[in-house]
Amino acid sequence: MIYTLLIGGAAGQGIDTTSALLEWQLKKAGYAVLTSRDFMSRIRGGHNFILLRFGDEVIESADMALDGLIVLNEESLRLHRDSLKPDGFILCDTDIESDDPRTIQLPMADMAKELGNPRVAGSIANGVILKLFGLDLDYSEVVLRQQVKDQYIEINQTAMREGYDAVEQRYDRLNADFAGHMLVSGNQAVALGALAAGLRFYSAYPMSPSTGIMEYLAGQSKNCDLVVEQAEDEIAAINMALGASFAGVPAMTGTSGGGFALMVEALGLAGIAELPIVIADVQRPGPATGLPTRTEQSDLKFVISAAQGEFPRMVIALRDQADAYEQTIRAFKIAERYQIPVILLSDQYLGDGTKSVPPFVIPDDEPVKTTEVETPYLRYRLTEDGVSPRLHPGQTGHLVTSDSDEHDEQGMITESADMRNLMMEKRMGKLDHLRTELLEPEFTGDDACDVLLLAWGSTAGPVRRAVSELNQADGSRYGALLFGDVFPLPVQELMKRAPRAKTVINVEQNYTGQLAGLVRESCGIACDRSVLKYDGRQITAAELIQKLSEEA
Amino acid sequence: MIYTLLIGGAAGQGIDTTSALLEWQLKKAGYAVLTSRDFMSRIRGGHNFILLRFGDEVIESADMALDGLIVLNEESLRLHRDSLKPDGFILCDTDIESDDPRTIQLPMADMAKELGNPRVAGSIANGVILKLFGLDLDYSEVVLRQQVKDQYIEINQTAMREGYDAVEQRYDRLNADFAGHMLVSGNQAVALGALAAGLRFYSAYPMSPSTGIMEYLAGQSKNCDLVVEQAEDEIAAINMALGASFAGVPAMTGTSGGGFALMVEALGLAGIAELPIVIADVQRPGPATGLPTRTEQSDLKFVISAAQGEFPRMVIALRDQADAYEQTIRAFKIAERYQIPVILLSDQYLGDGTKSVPPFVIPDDEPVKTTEVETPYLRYRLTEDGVSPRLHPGQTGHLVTSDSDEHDEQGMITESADMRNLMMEKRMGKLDHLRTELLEPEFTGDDACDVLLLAWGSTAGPVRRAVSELNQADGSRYGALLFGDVFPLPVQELMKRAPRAKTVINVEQNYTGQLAGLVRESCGIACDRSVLKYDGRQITAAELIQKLSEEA
Amino acid sequence: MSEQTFCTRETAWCPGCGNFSILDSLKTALTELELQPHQVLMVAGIGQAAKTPQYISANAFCGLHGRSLPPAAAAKIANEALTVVIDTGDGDSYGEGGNHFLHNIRRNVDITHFVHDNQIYGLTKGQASPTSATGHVTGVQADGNFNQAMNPVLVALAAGATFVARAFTGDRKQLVEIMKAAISHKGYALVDILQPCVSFNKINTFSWYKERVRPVEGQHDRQDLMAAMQLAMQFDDVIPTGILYQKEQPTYHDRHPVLHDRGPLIDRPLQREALQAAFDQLI
Amino acid sequence: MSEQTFCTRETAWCPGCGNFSILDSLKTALTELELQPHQVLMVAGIGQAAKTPQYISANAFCGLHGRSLPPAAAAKIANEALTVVIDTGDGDSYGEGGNHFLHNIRRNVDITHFVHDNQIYGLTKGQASPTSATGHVTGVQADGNFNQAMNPVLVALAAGATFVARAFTGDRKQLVEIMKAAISHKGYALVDILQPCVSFNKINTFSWYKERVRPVEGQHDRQDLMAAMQLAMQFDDVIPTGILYQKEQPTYHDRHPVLHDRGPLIDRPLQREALQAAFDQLI
Ligand SMILES: Cc1ncc(C[n+]2csc(CCOP(=O)(O)OP(=O)(O)O)c2C)c(N)n1
Ligand SMILES: Cc1ncc(C[n+]2csc(CCOP(=O)(O)OP(=O)(O)O)c2C)c(N)n1
Ligand code: SF4
Ligand code: SF4
Ligand SMILES: [Mg+2]
Ligand SMILES: [Mg+2]
Repeated sequence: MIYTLLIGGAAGQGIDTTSALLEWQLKKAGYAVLTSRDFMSRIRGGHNFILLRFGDEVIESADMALDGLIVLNEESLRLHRDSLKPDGFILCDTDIESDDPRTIQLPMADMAKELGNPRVAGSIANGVILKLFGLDLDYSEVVLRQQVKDQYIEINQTAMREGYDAVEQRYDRLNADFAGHMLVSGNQAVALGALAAGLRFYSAYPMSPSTGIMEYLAGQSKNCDLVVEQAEDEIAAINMALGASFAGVPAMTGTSGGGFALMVEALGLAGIAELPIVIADVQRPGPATGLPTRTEQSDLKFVISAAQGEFPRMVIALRDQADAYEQTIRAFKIAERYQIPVILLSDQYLGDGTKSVPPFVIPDDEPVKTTEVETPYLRYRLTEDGVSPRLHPGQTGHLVTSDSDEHDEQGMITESADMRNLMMEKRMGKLDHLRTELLEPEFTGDDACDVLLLAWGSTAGPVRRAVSELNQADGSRYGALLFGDVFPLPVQELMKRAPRAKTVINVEQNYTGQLAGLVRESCGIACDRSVLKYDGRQITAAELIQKLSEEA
Repeated sequence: MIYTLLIGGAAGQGIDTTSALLEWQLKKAGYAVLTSRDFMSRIRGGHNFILLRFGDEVIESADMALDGLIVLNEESLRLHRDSLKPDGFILCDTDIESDDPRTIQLPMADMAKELGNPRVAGSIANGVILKLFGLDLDYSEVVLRQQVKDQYIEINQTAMREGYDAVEQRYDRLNADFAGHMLVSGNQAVALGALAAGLRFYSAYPMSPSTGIMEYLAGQSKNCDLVVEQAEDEIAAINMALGASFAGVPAMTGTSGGGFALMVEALGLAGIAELPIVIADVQRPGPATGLPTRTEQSDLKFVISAAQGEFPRMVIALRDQADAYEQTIRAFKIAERYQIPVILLSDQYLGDGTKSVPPFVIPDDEPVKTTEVETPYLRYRLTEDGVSPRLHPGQTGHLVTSDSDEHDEQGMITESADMRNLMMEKRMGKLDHLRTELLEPEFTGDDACDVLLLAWGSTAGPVRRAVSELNQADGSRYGALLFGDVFPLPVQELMKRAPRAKTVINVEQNYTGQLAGLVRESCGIACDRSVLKYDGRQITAAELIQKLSEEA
Repeated sequence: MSEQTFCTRETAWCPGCGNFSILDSLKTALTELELQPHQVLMVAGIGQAAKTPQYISANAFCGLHGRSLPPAAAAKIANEALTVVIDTGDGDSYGEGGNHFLHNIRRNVDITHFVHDNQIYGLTKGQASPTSATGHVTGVQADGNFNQAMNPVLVALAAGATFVARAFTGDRKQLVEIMKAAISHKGYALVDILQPCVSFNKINTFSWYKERVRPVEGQHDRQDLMAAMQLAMQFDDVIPTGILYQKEQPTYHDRHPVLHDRGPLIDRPLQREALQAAFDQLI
Repeated sequence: MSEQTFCTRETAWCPGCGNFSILDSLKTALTELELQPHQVLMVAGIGQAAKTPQYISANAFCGLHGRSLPPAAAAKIANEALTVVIDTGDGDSYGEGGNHFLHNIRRNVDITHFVHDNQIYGLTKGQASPTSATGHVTGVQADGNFNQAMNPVLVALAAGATFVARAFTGDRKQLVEIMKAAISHKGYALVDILQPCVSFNKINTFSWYKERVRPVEGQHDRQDLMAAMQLAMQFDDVIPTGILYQKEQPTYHDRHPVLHDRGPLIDRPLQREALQAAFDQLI
């Protein structure tokens, strides 16, 4: 059983805090939680909303069939009323006009004012919701302690209690066992993965929807011994990260597509200088500024081909918050092992959205530093697997030389055609080894499926959910391959399953079907149809099911 | 009949002037001429050379079987001696040691010193060459007038005469009729095409091997009424060009891959703001600084996928100097007609190399400016073909608004999902119309070929030549498709011919076979083999023939 | 005040933001300069301030974050008949766009640059900007900003700007006068406008500025660079506002043989003869 | 001169180039500071000057054109035990890299920046650089450079640099002394070195500089910012050289709680407890 709420209002009305308080109480009460954030690119006014789902089972997808609508202004009511289930409820202040019989109106603003602080109206609503869903106020204090300043805890608690007392329970209290889970956003998960991988230097320039990574890391800077540097621009951000990496510390940068565009030249520097680096691209709809606070998956082709010349790189698309943590750790390992740039593709839906996931575990193994080398030390020694022993400057008596020009084994500029060939083959050869440790896409659904869906990154959840619903609903047999590693593209599963399916359909949040293109280029398989969405809003399982039936 | 000379020496020894004087005299004497330039990234010292071919037939490819070797230092002799044909000659100063019986040694340095200027030694060599090949000194004056300052004409003429008198004719004077041709480099051809298309604003940042375009245009600035602006960086270069384009003048920028990397974000701005712009990427080997003065074709995938988000663009690869002129004009027309960015892919081989081509013709049609529009004027009016009437600010009473955010028809920022969809479909829909005017690749060779080669850009010449030689040589039947338009990729010829061939082989100057990838993605055709070269030196017909037979 | 030729549109700014006063002053300044909307091109990058061109009835080019100056200068080069005015943020102008700031001063194209200097990144929700004070705590500068604040007015003077002013949103009369002078100045004109951000900058508030700003009008010799620098350096208990420096110097158009006295570039026809001559040189 | 700890390699510079004198002085300065090659990290962008790190026996990072400062600052942050020295060109530092110049001054990381200022783009064969004089004719500036020349030393002072010097390749003794002082300075130190380019700059030649440079040593108070600015502004018949300004100010490391007095970042182990605590906060 999953319940779905929508909290809507203008920017600046505090829907973020309202949602955070609720999410946390629900999670502490044992529910699985999933949220997604639909924000406008403005600070005050306009219309924002948060979709909050909770229940006693793992939640894979957003959904627009609402059980409850909590509206802080009339526009929210107008825009979302049609999404409310027939037996749903609307919670709003008495000063919002609503002729809908499903409306629960309370003078929350006045109540808050009377309590002495108009900003606690959200906590009154919070109390109402808890009561409606049969919960108690057990976690209110601990959650408030997390979210608000000490002096405001008491008044908020009182406000919650007032809301709680104002209504009667309507929904069943479910028996859910997710209390031990973590509630974490995609951006936090990436940040935590980086910390677990030993991150010491993060440089970035603010850019929605990636700033959350930098903000979370900045908060951990002192405790976790890392430097978080806001650079003057994205060019500086990545070049700083590369300087730190060269000097010997695990380094990372993060941005969105527009910032990534400015990092392209330095990506090639990482390529030729063989510097490990992890780069997170939290995607939003382009081109250019586009829809800066919304979601899309349209940077795939861009990041796999970015920069002049050719060099090995790896691109991993993050499928959910748990995957984000694991894959970020893996990204650092691969970057270090192969001395290459690794790009993480996230997006606004995943980055800003929170989900309850099993608690993260810190890996045991710590990076080992090379100190013993053959002499003379050659930074770019030609080795069998293309990986040369990497020393850090100043850490031994050896000199470490690197250059963005083509160079010889020592790192000295060369114009020799032979050396050029050797170095190209050394670098590109690393991909062969990397290919052996690619992770095949996750398969979900019916092994003997007629329809095989292909998806990547954050659409994984909605697709997984859609496949399971479809397979339950009618006789048709659906399956899906959910790609995490996207470049180099692992194709074994695909080559095994695609020929057995009647129809292969790519499901992507972009206009051109970028994964489908990559699949065809990589192994010749052409998708028969595609479900594409590019309006900046995340596809839901329900929407996908509808589109699949529509076009069938 | 084609003769091949190589002029080699250290940077700063004047091989460039020596070659220019010779090229021009040969061209004026009626010969077809082709040169390619092999330079190191330094100003003095090291080893540079120019390969100069001339003859009585069209010359498609460089070639390393040398008739003559003109060496200004010992290193050049050492490096290139093995390429000399058995009956070839070496021309050098007496102070260069050579035990090769084919050597013609003259005390050119001393002779020049005696004439009063050590720098005219090259002109002595020039005279020698002319005599050896049975030419006269008829064009020496007019060519000197072009290439050197007035006060040096006479002494150089005297020097030429001294060289001329010092040797006897060895080779036949051919009867060639290319005197009416133009001798032009790829960079000049692009510049001239831009001027013919009405270019008014060119902004760029110096970067080899693209700087020649800017330099040529700067020289024409006053006469041809255009502004050439050296920007503070490539980001400024393209953003300036976009500002000029928005204001209403044909605008262009040019760079190499590393500079293009910095232009990526603004490429997307051109995409969403629907601004016409032409961008030349004169490719060199990457990644990063790579081999900055050499040649490669490794930016194809990069430029077709550059920038976050999705928007229409066109990419045209230039096949030779004549094509460069024509396609640059076409690029401006298409950019203007569809209000999109058009990217020209050239490379160092083509950009720096000169070729004699039929004289360029200035097109008759001049761009027509829109002034009549429906009111209210909507810059992004939704039209059937996706192209909206474009007014220029200040040219009418209407206001012109553009924004890099998603916008409505008027150009005002929107966050509406519906408007977003409409605008995406409007922009991307332009590609459908553009596809109807794509130019299919040129086919060369035997219509019933067993082996079909695929090539693009400046390898066209060598491939054309190789195919014709192969078809003459043995019984095998070769054909080749030489792509100019590469994105969107025209596939009709390919789909027609590839299935009929036994073997499809891509010939590319890169490591990964980028065209092959694009072909497979576009139409499912997989190449059976590939000939790839990535050492920074242009492939020659002879080399290609050898590689084809080797691997067969 | 005279009737306005320029109208404003609905904004997405926060109530109480200093941007409103700038928008209003801009409208007044343009109207009083007797410009028509179609003669004016407003240019910006991306940010809260950078939305200004969307909110006033004129031509508008809102490009990329940090990239307001290059298209503005080029548009003026392409069509000198346009009055080109940039309204954009401090992050946009001095952070992401710092290199264009340095070099467009050197170009001295006749454009006007109004920087809404709220000493913060507004649109991205409150990170330090180049002008944020050392120690300023934000979400990203969790332990306080470690960098020294940039003094943009001083840098502009050192880089050779020919018109440099500092203004404050709280003094509209002065702001309008400075705006008019800046737009009328021949060459690149910078006006750094102290602008309270009520949502994210709790340090440099309206009253913080109000207590400190002191107009320099009258007492100060605008042609004295050293004096201007000394005034520029003051940014503590006292913050002098006004036109700190102004100098007549050849503009880009004055120096450029293709542009000087030959009318707008946009009106020039194809020079067929010159082009044919260029071809002929290669035959 | 003492025996050199640092050796130089074969170069690709033109005979007679001012770069040789810089390379030589650098070697001497590093040796006299008693540094060992493995303790020194040389950083550059791309250009003729930027090849310097390739030519001296030390650690070297030659990155991208214009991007010498960001990796240099970050390398120092990652490992404060390294002595980080940048040798690169004027185009690299002030043109393509102008924004990093402005902002690394604000950062004040303890690195040293030697700019080989030949007032030209050498490696790309002679286009105007930001410091080229107005009117300078080149292949691209066919009708003369229209831009005003940038005065990097003045801009650095205005941007808040804590060590600013001007030197000349023709005065090696002074150059070595300035280099040693710059490397020893705690914080970002800029030395703009006037360097003749014999191949492409026929205006600012050795003798052009020679006639003009005047060492300021002794008479000048290095802590007087206004005086420094006045000296910096002189760039005509007389060009004052020497350390124009020096100020003790907290460096990035001094201000940063993670770096200050806690040893090199590179030596820190994974903070497992702190990380587990961060996890626990989310449960
Ligand atoms: C390349 C790029 N990087 C980052 C961003 C995100 N971004 C948008 S506005 C902004 C800062 C705005 O600050 P400022 O220029 O001071 O304007 P304000 O919002 O304060 O008026 C940033 C970092 C972007 N749009 N593009
Ligand atoms: C992104 C990028 N743009 C342009 C270039 C080409 N480039 C290489 S060096 C250089 C200028 C060098 O001038 P400067 O920094 O003054 O050094 P110098 O050669 O004079 O010592 C340029 C423009 C490049 N390598 N990368
Ligand atoms: S965030 Fe600040 S600058 Fe932006 S509109 Fe609100 S108050 Fe103004
Ligand atoms: S081009 Fe100029 S700067 Fe470069 S090495 Fe030669 S003389 Fe020196
Ligand atoms: Mg701001
Ligand atoms: Mg230079």
